[in-house]
Amino acid sequence: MTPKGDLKMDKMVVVEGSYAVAHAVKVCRPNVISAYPITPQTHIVEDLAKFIADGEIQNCECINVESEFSALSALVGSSAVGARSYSATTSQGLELMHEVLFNVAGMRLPIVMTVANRAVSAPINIWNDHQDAISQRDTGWIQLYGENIQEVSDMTAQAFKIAEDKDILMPAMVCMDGFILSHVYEPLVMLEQDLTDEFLPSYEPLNILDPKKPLSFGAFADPNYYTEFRYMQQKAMTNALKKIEDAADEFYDLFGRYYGGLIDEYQTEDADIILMAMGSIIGTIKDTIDKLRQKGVKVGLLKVRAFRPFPAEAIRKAVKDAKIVVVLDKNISLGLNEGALFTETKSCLYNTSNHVPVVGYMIGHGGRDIRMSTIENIISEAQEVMKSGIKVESQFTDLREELL
Amino acid sequence: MKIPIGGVCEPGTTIANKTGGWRTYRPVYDYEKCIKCKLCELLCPDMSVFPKEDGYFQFNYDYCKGCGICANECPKSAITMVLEEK
Amino acid sequence: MKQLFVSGHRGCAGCCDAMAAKFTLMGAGEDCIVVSPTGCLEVMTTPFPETSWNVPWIHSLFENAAAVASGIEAALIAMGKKGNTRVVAIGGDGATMDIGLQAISGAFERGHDFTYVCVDNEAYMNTGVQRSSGTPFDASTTTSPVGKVSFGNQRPKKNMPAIIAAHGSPYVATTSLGYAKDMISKVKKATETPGPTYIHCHAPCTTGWGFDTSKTVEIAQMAVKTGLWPLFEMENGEVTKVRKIGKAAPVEDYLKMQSRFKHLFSKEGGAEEIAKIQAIADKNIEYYGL
Amino acid sequence: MKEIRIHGRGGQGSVTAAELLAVAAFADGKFSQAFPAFGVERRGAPVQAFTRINDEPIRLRSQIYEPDYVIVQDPTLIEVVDVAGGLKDDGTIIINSDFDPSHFKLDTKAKVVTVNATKIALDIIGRPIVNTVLLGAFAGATGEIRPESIKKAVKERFPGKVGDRNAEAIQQAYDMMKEAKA
Repeated sequence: MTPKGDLKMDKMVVVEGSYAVAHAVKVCRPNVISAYPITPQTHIVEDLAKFIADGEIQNCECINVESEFSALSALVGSSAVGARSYSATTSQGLELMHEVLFNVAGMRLPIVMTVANRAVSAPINIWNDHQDAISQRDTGWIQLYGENIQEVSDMTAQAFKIAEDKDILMPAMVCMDGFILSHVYEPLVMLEQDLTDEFLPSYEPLNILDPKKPLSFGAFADPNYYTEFRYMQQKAMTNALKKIEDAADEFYDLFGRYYGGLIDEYQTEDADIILMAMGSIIGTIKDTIDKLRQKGVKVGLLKVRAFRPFPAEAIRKAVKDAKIVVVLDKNISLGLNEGALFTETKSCLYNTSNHVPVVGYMIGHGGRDIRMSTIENIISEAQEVMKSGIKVESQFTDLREELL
Repeated sequence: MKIPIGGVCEPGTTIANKTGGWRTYRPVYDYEKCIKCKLCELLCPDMSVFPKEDGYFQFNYDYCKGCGICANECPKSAITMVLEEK
Repeated sequence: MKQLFVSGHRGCAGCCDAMAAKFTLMGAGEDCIVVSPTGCLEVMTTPFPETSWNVPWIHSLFENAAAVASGIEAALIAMGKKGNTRVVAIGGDGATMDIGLQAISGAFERGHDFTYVCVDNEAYMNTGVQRSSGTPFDASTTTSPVGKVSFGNQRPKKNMPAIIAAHGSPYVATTSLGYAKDMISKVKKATETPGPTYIHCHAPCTTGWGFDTSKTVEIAQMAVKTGLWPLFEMENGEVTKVRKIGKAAPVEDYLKMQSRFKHLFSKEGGAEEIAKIQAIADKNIEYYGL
Repeated sequence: MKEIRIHGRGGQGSVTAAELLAVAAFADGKFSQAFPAFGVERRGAPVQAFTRINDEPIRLRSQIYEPDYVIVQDPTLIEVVDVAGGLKDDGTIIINSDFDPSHFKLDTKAKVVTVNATKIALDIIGRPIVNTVLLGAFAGATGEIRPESIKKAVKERFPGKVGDRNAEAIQQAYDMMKEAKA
């Protein structure tokens, strides 16, 4: 594994997570930004609008569209013309884009979008969980999740590089926990323009809308062809597995920062218990692990950075010696009573020789705060499962029983 | 043929699809009546009326679907629709 | 002259969409990028791996053509490639007046430099003749069928040109497949006018309206001659030009040509209904001074 | 790690204060983290904001339940919010008030200090904006942060005269707290 980089405090500044993202987008030199304001994504587009108003992003047009549906639709047009295209949204806005998400992926347009993850209505709720992005998992978008604003900032440049790779050409979502990361102030190294230029070459599309070479985009494919289109998208996703790791490595070589490739591991080497999770909960879990390690509990963390493409092989490898795997999900598939990461982790271990028990906890819905004590409880329940086997496979965490 | 990424299509390629087989009636010119007004060429929804060097027009029966708009709109009734002999 | 829209498309014999696409490109010229929403025109012209288009063309979804056009225009500007390239959206009445209305409103309000051409054949033809907000009063469609207690569609057409004009569009015009040169010159004017411009083309559909394939142009002309489809131009919200029709033909002459209105001539009470349609035409004649 | 909770009312700049504290702490060479108690509250409603300060990078993302320090921007909040809730026994709560600390009957073993930040703000800034003044008081009362760092953070956020006046008010609040401690 690539070693961690040192944090250089003299290069760091304290900024809001949204600003960090907007700045990262700026240095990636987008040509078209199209977004519709929605909490908690607003600060990102406001900061970008200010950059544009101050003339700080050259060769860039910002479209203040009338809906998220049009936000992404406009980028279908701009990306097809060959423009590096960016949007940001969350929750209801992302769900409104649903149809366009498929369209972008199918047309192989490498649009990058920040998703400030938020719960989905009803009841309406503006706080963080991952239901919005998870609900879009089958749309053909690469989905990366960051644990802090440094990672989300760095991931933005990586996402463009991955998406625009000629072997991939698939759109990418950079997921950051709404409010928890979008509204936090903390120190980070903002992406340097010169290093970013070196890391991220200009976008060279395979095909563009051009009167000099008048191609047609978005033709309909009948049953003779449609299957192959789907196969090719899956192949691109498979290619992305390696490219995500390569991008993280190349980023490390240039910038000296590394947060994992498809996954990252923390204290897993000798761990009996391996927790799995995505997003800002990672930090809280790491602190909890440090605390419990002092008490001799052999617990580690498998952080999932890439949810799509799903890093099945990397997960299998990381959990091969674990005695129990505990998956924390900020989402639920209603009717299955499981979170998506749990279901898919179980699925990728089935038909293998590894019969490690896997249990799931749905946690942090609609912004329910996640405390270290909650993680500790989950770990102590996992210790019970190690002794006496699985009694409850998947369950809600922190249910307020008095309300039911 | 390989499917290109994103499924883009090369321009003007439906030309490979000869729609003339759809036709029941075929348009026939009476050049005696034609005044070269070009209306038939302008109105043809299948782009299957072409000018000849002498300024008159001819049909491209590979694509003409036999709709009869040219015959209906011809100001001199220079075009008639006759049943295809199959 | 280079054919910008070629043969081999799968449109019906006598297809109005094909004519409209052809005339639009004759007006817009070669240096343009076309956006089509989902609909007959899209389906019949681009069965992968073929396309009838000899200009760059993109289809994304049913309801987003104007937004896609916005993005194209923005990208051309951002990348310094705008030049004289025209961005033209061509959509049906459903994509324009119903499901895509919000995106169109947004694009016109934002003032993108593009032209939107609505090819209005007055119902959802691609899916099998269901009513849209472009379907005229008393027309029978599969979702506004004639029945024992119904004369068909019970609402008048949505006044789309007025809606676009209210957005402050510098140029809005109606046209008709019955008047090819009118359409070509209006599209040309629209594409040459900076800002968001709009052409609304009346387009008789042989299949959906029920008439012989040879009558597309004739019926379109008849709609204009009765006053049911006035041809006018609006600049910055004001009607500036109207095509005079002289002595108007009675609406019966138009209605009786189409099977979607045939119940008006067979069903009890049909005469009263025809009178209502005549009133619509009379009102147009008076309002526009036809 | 030190955890600070700021109580105020919507519009009083509690979130800004938490952010400035994070910026100032980082200027002092420490890692920091600031975030609001994300809500849909509007102007006037009770709000909270949090700051963490640590020698190591901060990974914890939960809200703050057992703060080391509490800052109360508006003493009327004490009637409606449990401002001292969870405050550590060896912690400090700083209240904007001209009353003596003994005036407030709080359920806490922590040290209670008061500062008339409103008066300082009115005298020096000319408006009753107390968030930055209270940061000066915080620095004086706790020694967790250098007043210069707070002044620098405030001046960066509010350049020009506004920043200068704020800095002056911060210094005065800091001095008053130092004197009271002495």
